[in-house]
Amino acid sequence: MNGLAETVAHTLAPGLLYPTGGAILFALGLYGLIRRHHLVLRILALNIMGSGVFMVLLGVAARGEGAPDPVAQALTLTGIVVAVSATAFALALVVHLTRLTGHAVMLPGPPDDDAPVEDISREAHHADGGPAESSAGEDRSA
Amino acid sequence: MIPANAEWLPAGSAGLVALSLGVAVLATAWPRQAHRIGLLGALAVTAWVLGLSALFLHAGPDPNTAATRIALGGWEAPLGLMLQLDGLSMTLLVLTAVVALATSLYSLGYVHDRIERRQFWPLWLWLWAGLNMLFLSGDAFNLYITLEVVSLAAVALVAFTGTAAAVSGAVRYLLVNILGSLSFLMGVVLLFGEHGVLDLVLLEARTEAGPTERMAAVLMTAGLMLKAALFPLHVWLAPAHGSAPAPVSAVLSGLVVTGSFYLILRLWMGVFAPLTTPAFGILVGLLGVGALIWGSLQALRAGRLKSIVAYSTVAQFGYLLVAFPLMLVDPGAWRVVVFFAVVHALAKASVFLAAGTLQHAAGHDRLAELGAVLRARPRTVFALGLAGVSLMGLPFSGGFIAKYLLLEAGLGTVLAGSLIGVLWVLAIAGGGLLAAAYVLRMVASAFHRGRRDVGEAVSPWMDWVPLGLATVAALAGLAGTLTLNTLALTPGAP
Amino acid sequence: MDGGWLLLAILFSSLGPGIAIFFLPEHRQGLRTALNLGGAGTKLALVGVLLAGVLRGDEYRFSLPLMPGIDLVLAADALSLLFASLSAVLWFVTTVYAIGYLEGSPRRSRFFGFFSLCVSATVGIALSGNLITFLIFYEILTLATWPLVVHRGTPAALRAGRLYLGYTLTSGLVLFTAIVWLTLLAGAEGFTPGGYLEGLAETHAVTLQVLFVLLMVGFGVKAALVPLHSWLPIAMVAPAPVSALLHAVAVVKAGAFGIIRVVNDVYGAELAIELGLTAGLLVIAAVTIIYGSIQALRTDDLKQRLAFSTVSQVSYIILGVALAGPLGVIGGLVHLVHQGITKITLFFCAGNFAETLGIHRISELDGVGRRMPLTMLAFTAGALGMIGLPPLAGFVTKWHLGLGALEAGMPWILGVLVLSSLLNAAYFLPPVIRGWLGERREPWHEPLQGHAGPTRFETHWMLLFPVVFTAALGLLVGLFAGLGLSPLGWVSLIVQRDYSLPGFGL
Amino acid sequence: MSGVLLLAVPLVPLMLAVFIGLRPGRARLNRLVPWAALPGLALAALAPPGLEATFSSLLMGTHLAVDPTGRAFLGLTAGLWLAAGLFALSDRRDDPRRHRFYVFWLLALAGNLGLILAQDAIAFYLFFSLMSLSAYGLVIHSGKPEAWRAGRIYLILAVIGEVFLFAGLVLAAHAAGQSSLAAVAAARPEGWAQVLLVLGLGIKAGMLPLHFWLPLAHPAAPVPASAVLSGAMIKAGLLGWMRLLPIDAAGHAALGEALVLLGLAAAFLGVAVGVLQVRPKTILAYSSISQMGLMTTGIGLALLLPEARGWLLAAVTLYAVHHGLAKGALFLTAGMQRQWPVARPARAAFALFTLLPALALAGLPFTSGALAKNALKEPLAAEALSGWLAHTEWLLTLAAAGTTVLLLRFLWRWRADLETATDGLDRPRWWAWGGLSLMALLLPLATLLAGPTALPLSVHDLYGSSLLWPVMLGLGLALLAWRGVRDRETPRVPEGDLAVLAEAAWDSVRRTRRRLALPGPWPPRIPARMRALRLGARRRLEAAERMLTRWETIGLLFSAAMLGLYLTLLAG
Repeated sequence: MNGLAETVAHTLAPGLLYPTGGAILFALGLYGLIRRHHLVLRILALNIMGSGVFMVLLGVAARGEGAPDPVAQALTLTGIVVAVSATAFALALVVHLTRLTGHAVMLPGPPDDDAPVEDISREAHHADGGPAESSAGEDRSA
Repeated sequence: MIPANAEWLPAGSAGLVALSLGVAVLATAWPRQAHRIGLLGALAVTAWVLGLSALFLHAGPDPNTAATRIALGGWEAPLGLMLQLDGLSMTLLVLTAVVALATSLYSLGYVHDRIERRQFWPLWLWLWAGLNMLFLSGDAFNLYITLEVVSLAAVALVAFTGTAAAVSGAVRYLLVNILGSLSFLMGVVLLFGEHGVLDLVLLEARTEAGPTERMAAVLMTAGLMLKAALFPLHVWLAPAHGSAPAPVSAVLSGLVVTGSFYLILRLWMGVFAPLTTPAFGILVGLLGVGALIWGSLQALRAGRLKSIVAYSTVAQFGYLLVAFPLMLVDPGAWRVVVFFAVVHALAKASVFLAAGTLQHAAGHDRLAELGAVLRARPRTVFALGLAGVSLMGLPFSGGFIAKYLLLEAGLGTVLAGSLIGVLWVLAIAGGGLLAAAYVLRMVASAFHRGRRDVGEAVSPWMDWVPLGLATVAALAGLAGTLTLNTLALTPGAP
Repeated sequence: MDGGWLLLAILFSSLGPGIAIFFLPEHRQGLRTALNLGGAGTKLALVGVLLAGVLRGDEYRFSLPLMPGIDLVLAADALSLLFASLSAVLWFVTTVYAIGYLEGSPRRSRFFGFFSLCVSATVGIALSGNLITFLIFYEILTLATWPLVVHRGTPAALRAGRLYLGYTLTSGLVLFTAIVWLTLLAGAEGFTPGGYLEGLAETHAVTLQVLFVLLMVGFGVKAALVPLHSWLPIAMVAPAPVSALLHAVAVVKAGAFGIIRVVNDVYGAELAIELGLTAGLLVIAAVTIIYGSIQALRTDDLKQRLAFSTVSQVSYIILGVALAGPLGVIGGLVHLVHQGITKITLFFCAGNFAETLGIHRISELDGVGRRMPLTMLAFTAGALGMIGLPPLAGFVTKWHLGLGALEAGMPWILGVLVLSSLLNAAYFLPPVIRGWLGERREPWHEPLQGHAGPTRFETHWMLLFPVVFTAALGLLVGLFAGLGLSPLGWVSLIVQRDYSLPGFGL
Repeated sequence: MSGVLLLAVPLVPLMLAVFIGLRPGRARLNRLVPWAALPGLALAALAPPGLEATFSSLLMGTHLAVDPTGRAFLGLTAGLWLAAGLFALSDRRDDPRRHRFYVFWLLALAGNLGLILAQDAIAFYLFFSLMSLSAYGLVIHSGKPEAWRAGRIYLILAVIGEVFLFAGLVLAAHAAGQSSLAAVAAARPEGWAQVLLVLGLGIKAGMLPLHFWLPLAHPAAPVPASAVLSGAMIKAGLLGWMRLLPIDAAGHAALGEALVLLGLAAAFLGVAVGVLQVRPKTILAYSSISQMGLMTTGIGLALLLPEARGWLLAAVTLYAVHHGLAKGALFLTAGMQRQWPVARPARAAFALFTLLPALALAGLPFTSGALAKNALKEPLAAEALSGWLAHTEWLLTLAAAGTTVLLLRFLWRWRADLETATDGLDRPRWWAWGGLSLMALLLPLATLLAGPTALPLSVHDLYGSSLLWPVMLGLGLALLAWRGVRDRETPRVPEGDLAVLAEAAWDSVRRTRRRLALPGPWPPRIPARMRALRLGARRRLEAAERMLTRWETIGLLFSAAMLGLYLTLLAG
């Protein structure tokens, strides 16, 4: 009885609670990332993982008595910034993809071998065509 | 007693970071002139790196005088951000400079549409800057940040063409990357929680084989394996390369992946060294063998030039994994591993550039229909072949020397009495054959009798740069001693 | 590295032109020819200088560190000069022949580029001073010959090339492993007459045996030892000059030379015998000799027959080396040269027949002697030389091999020689007889290729001169074998040095 | 100087051969062909005793010399070739392929002369093979099927002979430690070396049972060619024996006995088969076999009776010379069938020239045959031979009877299609022929006058009852046969008796070879089944890769990797 109470209390202590929670979030996020096909959901899942990581970090910051460790909190902030930018970028890509394909799902990889490939360097090769032409001429003669 | 010029090293490395970041920022701020800025910047950075390496070597031969640690903004560890320059990072910086310079020159010819230039150069310069920082940064969190910078830039470049395939590939790459980074970060956090420091050197001093370290090691390694496209977590590689512009693929396979592997290597040489167990080595080695076989088989299957090259990357990284157990037996072997990575990066970059030229000329890179162009472009095919020789590990190329050293290490373990060593030896020796098979697959149709068609005109840059880089890769064999000596200037490493 | 520059110069005298030719546009024919002949001539001259120097007793050595403790070493000893001068001379001839042969055909820049590369590799093999250097050039040779084998670009050629690469690369890997292993054991020693492994004899006997087997497998593929020979007859799809080069100078000889090096200068005859390695080699060589001859007897295709005869003849070299006694080794080494000269003559002739009259099979040779007397004369000289009739080169070999066999107390080898000579006669005399005494009813359907058109001679002079030259050479080296500078004289010199006892030539 | 003289003998014909080969159609060159043998003849006649020269740079050191035996053989060979050459010149006058014939002729001549001068194994082997191989060209010259057949068998046997000789020489030279013939003989080749040498040279010498190429080659070859083939070339084997076998003070009983046995067998079997033949030249060929048998016996005796070896060898040499000249003349006779003159004196000469060599072979007194036979039998009277060998002398005598019968048979068949010369007489032929025939009388004189020291013969050796009665016996037998046996147009024993068996073997070999013919040199394509398999593998690999690419798999693998790493880290 007493032991149980102690265990619970100890468990609820931030030093251990946050890490455990974080780990759970991380796992959940991973699961979501795998199971969900809609890309936005996947990005969300990644964010959940991220928050799991940060939760652990905060737990670390709050470790021990006294004021929480400023370094850890600084790190958390930086991390969040990075995560946000990454998310934004990802969402942008997804939007683009949705425009192209009509739904926010990845094409199956690997690229099948007879899919046509646009090559950005194809159009307007006259840009520096002068030498190119000459070299081509030489090639043709060869 | 520190030699006079050693004093310049801190300034030098800090300056390198500043310079490369500066160029990137400038190009971003002034996209109209991005390509000119990029070219000048590329030359400047390369020159800087070479100068730095000269200083560095001159500061040797004592690793501790050469290797340098710089506290940015005067904040010492554990609080401050540490840059550290040692043999390992120096080598990779030089490698980056060479490959990146070649890629930049190539891009001059490859990316010539005005709009695209504006988008391409800033991203590319950011990627390069990120890589420089990655190799220089000395603490775990910085590593995470730089990793992110690199991956985001890389993803953007992969998506560059804006086609469905490209974007989809980019998204896959991005998700994988973020997953990797997050699990890396989780590891970092655990370490920080355990020891309250992030600086690698300090961590190295403090870690011992505890459960937290183990958990951290697992998370970070797995994350990095994902980013380094190590078998069986390589699946994002081919799609990403499939549709990325040629220079981007070159950098992706040549440098970005190598960067992640560099991290794995550095971590396991330093921080996690106490954790290593024979079983671990064997597992990684087995993964390596798997990578060799699977990658090669896929390369033999794939029908598109760039996919073949991408899968060959997967296969070649198998060697690096196979080298792990060897390092457990003979710690000195890590230098061989790095040398191999360097040579591979050079060769692989030139192969991708050559492939890009062919793709440009033909308008596609389906091997089955590439014959006519291959026949008409002997120079490019020659570059392909020359780099291919290096990949096969045949003389007279850097690949041969690297292969030789690997094999030597492998046989060393066998003679030292490890049975599994035989497997490593077989893998190292046999990998070359598979490589030969898919390289042959790429160039063979150039020798068929048949129609010749130079296809689209290409700029002389795209014509000559691959050949040049391939030659460098082939002659890297001569730089073997130099590289190994440079690597020897890594304090703490065996 | 005193005098090392000379070795480098010899190497680059063909490498330089080769690389230059690669980037030469197809139509710059004059320049290409100039580069080719210039390179070949320079190499000849330089090798001559080297020869004189070595006769004077000068030391030539060049070394370049590759990896810690492992150098790229070029050195010139009598043995390497034997091979070097052979390839220099034959390269010159083959270049002339190839220029004539390929006149007006496409992709010549590529061809001559790899051609020169191939010869540079061969000379590198000849001059290499330790196993690793040897391996490096050996592999380069493999790569440089592949484009030549597939030059025709036909599916058949491509298949042949694939087979060739398959065999050679695999063997190369075996060799690679063996050499790394050996270097781990004994260090990166240079070739030393009498070998440098005695120290390991008692501690690592078994390892040394295993290594020897691996090395032999590695070299055996190129030397076309049964059962590793299958690529050779199939590589016949290559153009005639290439086959000539493959069979007479470059590839096959590289393998044989490797075996010589290993037996003489790495293991050393004494150790090899002590470990019972030569016995096995002898048996394999003997089997190869007979097998090759029988196969040659079974085919009617001229080039294929020549190919199988190569399979059989090259093993004479290995037989001699494996006999590991002065006379036997003399026989083996001298055959390195003799087989080269004779076989290259035969392939040139086959090429001439094919080019000029479109003859590929022996059954079509009837009466060709009246249309192309000089070529047929050369072919006869080559064939009789291969059978081993005096005064042609082949006889000198056979004589010494026979004596060597008896000297080594193995009369059964003599039996092998007898049988092989019978078979040689059985497959080399019919073409000769058909050529001279056969009657051709219908007129020759004249040149397939435009360039062998009506000329003052029976065919294009660039095709004729090499044939006559090598045939004469084959006669002279046999007829004047007694001279000090003849291959025999030179080889006796080598053997006297190696075996420190008078190599008495009978 | 002496070097030049000696080298000139084989080189002159070689050079001429080269010139004719390069510039066919030069009539002037052709006229020189017979005279290419002249240096040899001159050397035989005028060479100072002990003329020799060594060329250290040729081959592995070459040694040429003229020794007494060599001198005799040289004289015979050169003279015969000269005469036959003259004959050939007119015989081949309107042969479109005569240049080819002359080239082979000269090559064979060079070889034949050279091997007599050669004093070291390699040079001997060189000239020996030069002769044998070029003779092939003479045998098949006519280009008729039978010629090709004869040529094939000749060549096969010749090559086998070469190879045996090579092996024997190598063995002997190894035993001797050097390669000069004298040293080899002194080293007394034993065992294998001996067997190989006897066989290798025996093939050339028409020794039983390797004789069967003769009766095929002779009728097939043109007349002059068969003359030198039978007169000079087959003597090369004999000379080889005399030079290489252990014929020294110790003697060699076993070998000697074997040779005597083979020799006598050949002597009688040759006759027995010969009389059953129908073609004149075939009959002559068999007579050559039987005569060579006598000489083989002589060699055997020399091995058995070391004391008398000097005498016997000289006698064998004499016999060889006698037989060479007479047989040569007889073959030319066979070529004179269309020269039966009209004028009476000419007819007399014709008859004389025809009969003289025949009678000489039969051993009629006062002919060269008489001298040779007596010389051969001389020592037998003195030395007592044991066992059946005791009858050797008698058997040798009896053989003469056989010879008589055989030659009568020859003349009989030859006479059958004798034709009158329509367009005048062909003088060069007559000169050559007549010259050779008269040798049958001149030779004994020459021998008696300038008698070789080893062979002190006197006039008594020119006659004797032991010479006469066999001839009479022979005549009697022939008479009976002529009366009794009805002649047929087909031989009762196929020409080249054993050759039939040999050919059966050869044909089976050919058939098997045709059956075993290799496919062309084209690299094999990959069988369709393999290609299908490869495609299947491709598809399966692609499917697997797609499977790996699915996110479920990625996640699974990611987690698995983590787990695996963790476990291995624990395992340590």
